[in-house]
Order: sequence, then C-alpha cells, then structure tokens
Amino acid sequence: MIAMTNAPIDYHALTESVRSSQSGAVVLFLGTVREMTEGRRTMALEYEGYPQMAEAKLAELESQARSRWPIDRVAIMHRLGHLELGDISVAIAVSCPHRKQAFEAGQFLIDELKVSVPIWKKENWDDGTTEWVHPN
Amino acid sequence: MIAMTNAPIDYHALTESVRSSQSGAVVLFLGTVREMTEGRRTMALEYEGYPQMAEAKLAELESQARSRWPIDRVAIMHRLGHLELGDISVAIAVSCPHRKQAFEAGQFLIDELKVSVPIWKKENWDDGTTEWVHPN
Amino acid sequence: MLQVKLFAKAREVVGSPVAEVHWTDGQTVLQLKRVLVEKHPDLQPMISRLLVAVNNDYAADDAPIKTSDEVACFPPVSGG
Amino acid sequence: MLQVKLFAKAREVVGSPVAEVHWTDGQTVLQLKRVLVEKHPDLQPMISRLLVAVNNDYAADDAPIKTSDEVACFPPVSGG
Repeated sequence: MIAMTNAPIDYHALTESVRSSQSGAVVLFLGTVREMTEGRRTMALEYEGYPQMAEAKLAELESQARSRWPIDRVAIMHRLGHLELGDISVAIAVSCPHRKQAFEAGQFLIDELKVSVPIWKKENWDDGTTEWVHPN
Repeated sequence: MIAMTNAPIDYHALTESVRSSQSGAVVLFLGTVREMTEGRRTMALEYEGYPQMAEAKLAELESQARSRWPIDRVAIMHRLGHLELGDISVAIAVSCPHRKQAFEAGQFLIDELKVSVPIWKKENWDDGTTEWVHPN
Repeated sequence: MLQVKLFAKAREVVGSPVAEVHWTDGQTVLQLKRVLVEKHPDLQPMISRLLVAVNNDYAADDAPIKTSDEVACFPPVSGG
Repeated sequence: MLQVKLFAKAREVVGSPVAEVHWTDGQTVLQLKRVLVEKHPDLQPMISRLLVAVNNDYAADDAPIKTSDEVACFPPVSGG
C-alpha cells in the first residue's frame, strides 16, 4: 500500500497491514518533525507533493526493494500539508522472514524516498522566515 | 521503558512513548511468530524468561546503545508465555535525531537481545513434538 | 501549448501551479527550461537545479517532449 | 544450602524451577555445574552448554559463589 495523505498518518493501521505469520520481522520507520536543525528552531513544516508521480516513484522503489530482499508486505504513507512539531511526515512498514532483511529494506526505502520521490518541504523558522528545503 | 509481559504487546503505546519533537526518526522493530522455519511448520511458541535478569541485561544494552548513538528515548518489551502464529514476541522502539542512528540502534538492540537476554523459546511443531530452541 | 506543472519554489516564483508555453513536439527538456526562464525570469537563479519530469519519470536534458505528455518542473526533492 | 533457579530445558530436565545443593561459600561456578549434574544426571548431556548467572550477570567458571548470591542456571538463550 502506497499513499499520500493530508490527514495524520495512522501508523498503527499501517503496521498491522504488513504483519503476517509468514514473516518473523516487521520494521517500521517514522519520520517526525524535529524542532532543532543545525541550531535553528522549526515552528512548523509545509509539505508539498506531486502525488501522481510520487506514488509511481514509490511503486518503483518497492519493486527495487523486492528484487533485493525477500519482502512479504510493504506499506508507505507520506503526509502533505501543514505539520506541527512532532507530527509524522512519513511512515514505512516492511515485513520479512528475518530481521536483517527488514531493517535493510526499511532503510533502503526511506533513503531512496528522500532522493527520488517528488515531495518538498518548506521550513517555518522561529524568526518568522520560511525557506524551501532543497538539498544540494 | 523496559518490561516483560504476559499480555499482548501494545506496540502502538510503546512507539508513542518514544516520540518527541527532539527526534526526527523513530524505528520500531517487531518480532513475530513465523509459521515456517527451515521447512518445518510451527503451531505455537512458549517463551520462558528470567525477568529480573532479563530487565537488568536490557538496561545494560540500553546503556551500551546510548554510548554509541545519540538516542532520545528507548522502549523494549518482551512477551512471555504462550504465543500463537503472528503474535508479537518482542517490540523495540528507538527515537533519534536522524534516521541512520535510529536504524543502527534498533538493530543493535534486537541483535544483542538475542545473544544475552535470558529468555528461551520452545517450539510446538505441527507433528506434535516440542523442542527448546538453543542456538549453538 | 504545453502545460507544465510547477511545484515548491518553482511554483512560488512563477506564482501559479501551471505554466503554459508555446511548444513544438520534439523540442527537448533543455529547451523547455530555457523557454520557462525566458517567460518567468524569476526562475533564472534556480535554473541549474530545475528538474523536469515527463509522464511521471525524470527526463534528461535531451529528452523530447510532446504537448500530450504530462510534464512537470520542480527543484530537487526534500521529502521524508 | 544454595538455591539455584533453573530455566527452560534445565528446569524441565530437573523437573523443578529450583535446585537446592549443599554449598560452601567460595566454591566456584564450575563446581556448581558438577554438583548439579551429580544430583540431576539428566543434566549431563547439556553440561557443556549450561550457563550460570550470579546476581543477574553471567559468571565465568572460576567465579566464586556465596549462598547469599542470587544464582541461576540455564541453557543458551533464544529470545527475540
């Protein structure tokens, strides 16, 4: 299951969706809005996405991950819109027969999501300025 | 928070307990009862623990992890008693500022738990036999 | 005319989620970037970092574009 | 007397969660294993793999034990 959403992410339901008796390991990753970034204080974040392409890219990433690890089930959800401190921006759940596979696949998915999935974040700093985050 | 329990593990509450706006990443690991192990079919598992020493060992592992990664919060819960297929035997949740730290710390904790925490599992195979699992 | 979806800072700078440009089928991604900057000079400072997606996939500078393609232009991604 | 908690297969083989053995303070972990096997011969096949914990920590074969210590004996762990 791959989806973009404007509502808070129900990571409990997401995690339940990947559990199965074929798998001995589930890894869940949550990205959450952190207050401090290199000494600057965040008040909130805005996420903007290109949902159609984002879902296509995430489906590609799932295929790549499945070709490398014996994945049972995967669920990925990314939130868009206004997020407050501590809110969950992304949740990735993976189940595999064994734990090493699940950790590696989960880390691969979030690493690659950050590189290739068309979603952008705008910082609202505590000095009142805003700034699109565009990694070099 | 470190605990042994005979009740089903509420990994949602466990995960909520490690979330914080100081951390951008949460990793949750769930160990679940897998049906097939090297071609044999499991019907159920019994977990037995030495709770007092298990909690002491887990506290040591938490300290070791904190000396290696900038961990914000950790929660570990291991279930004891009779578990059915798909049930959660162990849940480990870790929050860190950045994702790589959270993945590494989570994997360290489950790897070390399996090596040094006094808990034992007994297989109930589908041929009616039972067998204590004692890794070599 | 070619419809180009814009996102993030590219959208903000242009002031609209879509840019419309005159187009001849077969012109390339690189030509699209030039046309966009000509029409919206505020994109100039970010041109070297602009990405173009054609039909939901990243497209290289020499990839041709047709007016029937789904086309988007945006800065490097920063989700997660 | 020294009380020794037993777990998993060691508990099953002995048929009790606790073994009581005659003890002189200062005797070692290795001596405890020998005494346990003497009293419970069914432990013999697993003696090379038996672990002993003293006061909630793994203890080496040459570690001394007092009757006031919290002592446990069990096979290699298999949790998770």
